[in-house]
Amino acid sequence: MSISVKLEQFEGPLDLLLHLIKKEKIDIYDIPISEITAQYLEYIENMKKLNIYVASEFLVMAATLIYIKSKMLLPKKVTINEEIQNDDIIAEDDPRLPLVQRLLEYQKIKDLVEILEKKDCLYRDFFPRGYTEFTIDFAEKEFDSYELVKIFYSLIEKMPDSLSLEVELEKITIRDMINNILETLRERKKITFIEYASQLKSKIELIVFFLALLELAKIRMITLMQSALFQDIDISLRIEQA
Amino acid sequence: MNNPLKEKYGPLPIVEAMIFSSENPLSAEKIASILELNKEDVEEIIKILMKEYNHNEMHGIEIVEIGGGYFFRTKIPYAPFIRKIVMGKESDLSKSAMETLAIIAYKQPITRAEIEHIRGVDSSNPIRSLLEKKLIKIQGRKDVPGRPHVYGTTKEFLKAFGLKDLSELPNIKEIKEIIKEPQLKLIGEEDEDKTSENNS
Amino acid sequence: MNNPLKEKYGPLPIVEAMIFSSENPLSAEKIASILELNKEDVEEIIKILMKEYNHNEMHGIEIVEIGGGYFFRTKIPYAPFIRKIVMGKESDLSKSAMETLAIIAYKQPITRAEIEHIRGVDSSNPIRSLLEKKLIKIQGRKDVPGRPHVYGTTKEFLKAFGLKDLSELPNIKEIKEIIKEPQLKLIGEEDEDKTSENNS
Repeated sequence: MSISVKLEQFEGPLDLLLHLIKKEKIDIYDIPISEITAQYLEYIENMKKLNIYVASEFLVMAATLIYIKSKMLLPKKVTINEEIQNDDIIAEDDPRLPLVQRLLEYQKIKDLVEILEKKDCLYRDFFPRGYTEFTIDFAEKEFDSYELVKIFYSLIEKMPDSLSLEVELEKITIRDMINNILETLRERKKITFIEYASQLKSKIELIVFFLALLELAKIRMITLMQSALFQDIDISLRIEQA
Repeated sequence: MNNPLKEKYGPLPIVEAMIFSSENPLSAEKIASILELNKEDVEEIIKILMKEYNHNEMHGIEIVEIGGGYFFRTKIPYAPFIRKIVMGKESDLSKSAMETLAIIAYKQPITRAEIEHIRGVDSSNPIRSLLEKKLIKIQGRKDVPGRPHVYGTTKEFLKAFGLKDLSELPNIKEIKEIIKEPQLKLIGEEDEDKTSENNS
Repeated sequence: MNNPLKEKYGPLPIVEAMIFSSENPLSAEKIASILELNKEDVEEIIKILMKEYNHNEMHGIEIVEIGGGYFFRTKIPYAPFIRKIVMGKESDLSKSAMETLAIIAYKQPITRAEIEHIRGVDSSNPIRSLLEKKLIKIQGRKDVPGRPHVYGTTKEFLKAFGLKDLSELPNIKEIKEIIKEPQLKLIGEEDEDKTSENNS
């Protein structure tokens, strides 16, 4: 299972660690490992108490922290020639080194994200041309039910029969389907027949979808458009219905 | 941000931008409600815009009204040129051409009948268009009655998709790893496995 | 039909209509080849159009150059109003998608494992969503065991962030140096076993 659950605002264990490091104004090159481990574990405990799903990556990191901590506790075998740790340098045999490298790397990515986010962005700061007709044969023509039936039929044919036999079908009513379609349209403004139909999982659903479309078209909630013969059909809300 | 409504031309440029970007023909009511203006004022503004575009030979685009909604379109006399742009864009491959190409890529060498069996529809048009675009080629004939042509992909195909060779084609299993979307859970996992067997 | 090229404003309105109608940024070369004009003349015309739109407060739309092509878009100050019209498009990328995109933009071509190593979390969802938004594409495979896919950014990415080309990204060189190959696997595989016990 890979449901990426947002732990409050943290994207992952590295994000959380960076946050802790910043909060405590810790020198990233000299992380007090037991302190940070304690805080990290406390955070995860809180999550558990709040019944928030803790992604496995966070637990892996917890284990890593504990591992580093235990290594730090062991007396160093080799006599240290240069035990002095320069401000920005971490000894090669320091168990914290791999983690520090990853944190630095991750910090860099966060900086990049910030740079990208500051840029003007499509669909946020500027928008492309929306609806148009080209006044040529390409112009969208009114929907033709014959074509709709054809596409419908081809999809039915495509569906492996074995699938529908083995699946325990969810019972879906036309009303539910209408609601689903409208919800999707409110979110997305426009969907296409094939796009929507291809995510349906059974013939029954496909049939219900088809009937729901006809119903919606009949009560003039949606517009069905086809740009050319045999093309996919665009489904959109009628103006002002949104 | 300053209030753009209060700028030199008032809401006019905003109305222009709104009509331009709307994905459906846009009604004066809708514009009015967003900008908190009277419908009449918005209609007045649209009239000015239509005068600027529609009756000015300098512009190749115009605003038209259909069923109470306004949208930009290219002016009719320019259609022959626009067709070359819009059709050129069609080299983006239609959905049917993409489907056909995908089938050929994964199942080559393959006959038209086999392609049509998978797609469930006549595929002579997409095959012709793919041949014209040199994305597929006739690779020979199949030793069955009628000795039909078999099709395969070309070097141009590899180039167009940035592949070094056919082994670089994504395989369905890998893609499914990415596509494992939680919300599409109508079918049990075993069923999905079955599907991939059918696919391969 | 009259020859529209011979009209009062010459090819200017046609160029406007062509840029308007093109789904993707349209290059001066393409326009020139369709109209059988010099590229320089077309560029001159585009300059006039850009002056007409971009520097004229009357207009809410402008022409910008992306990856060697030109396209119309709404002017930035009007975004808050446009957003109320164009809904659902929200290319507002999630934080995880943004992180993933940043990594790919700077380190392409890069595998999923490498991305996940840098982010520290499973990244199949953001990769899928970026693929679907066409901001990234599969660029081939890496010659390591398993031959995993490598990902890179698309033209759509440039368009989405208003970049003329990748070199417009700040400090790309500097950053590439810092983000090196993933170092040393996370310490101790045994730890992972323990975690999975906790997990259940």
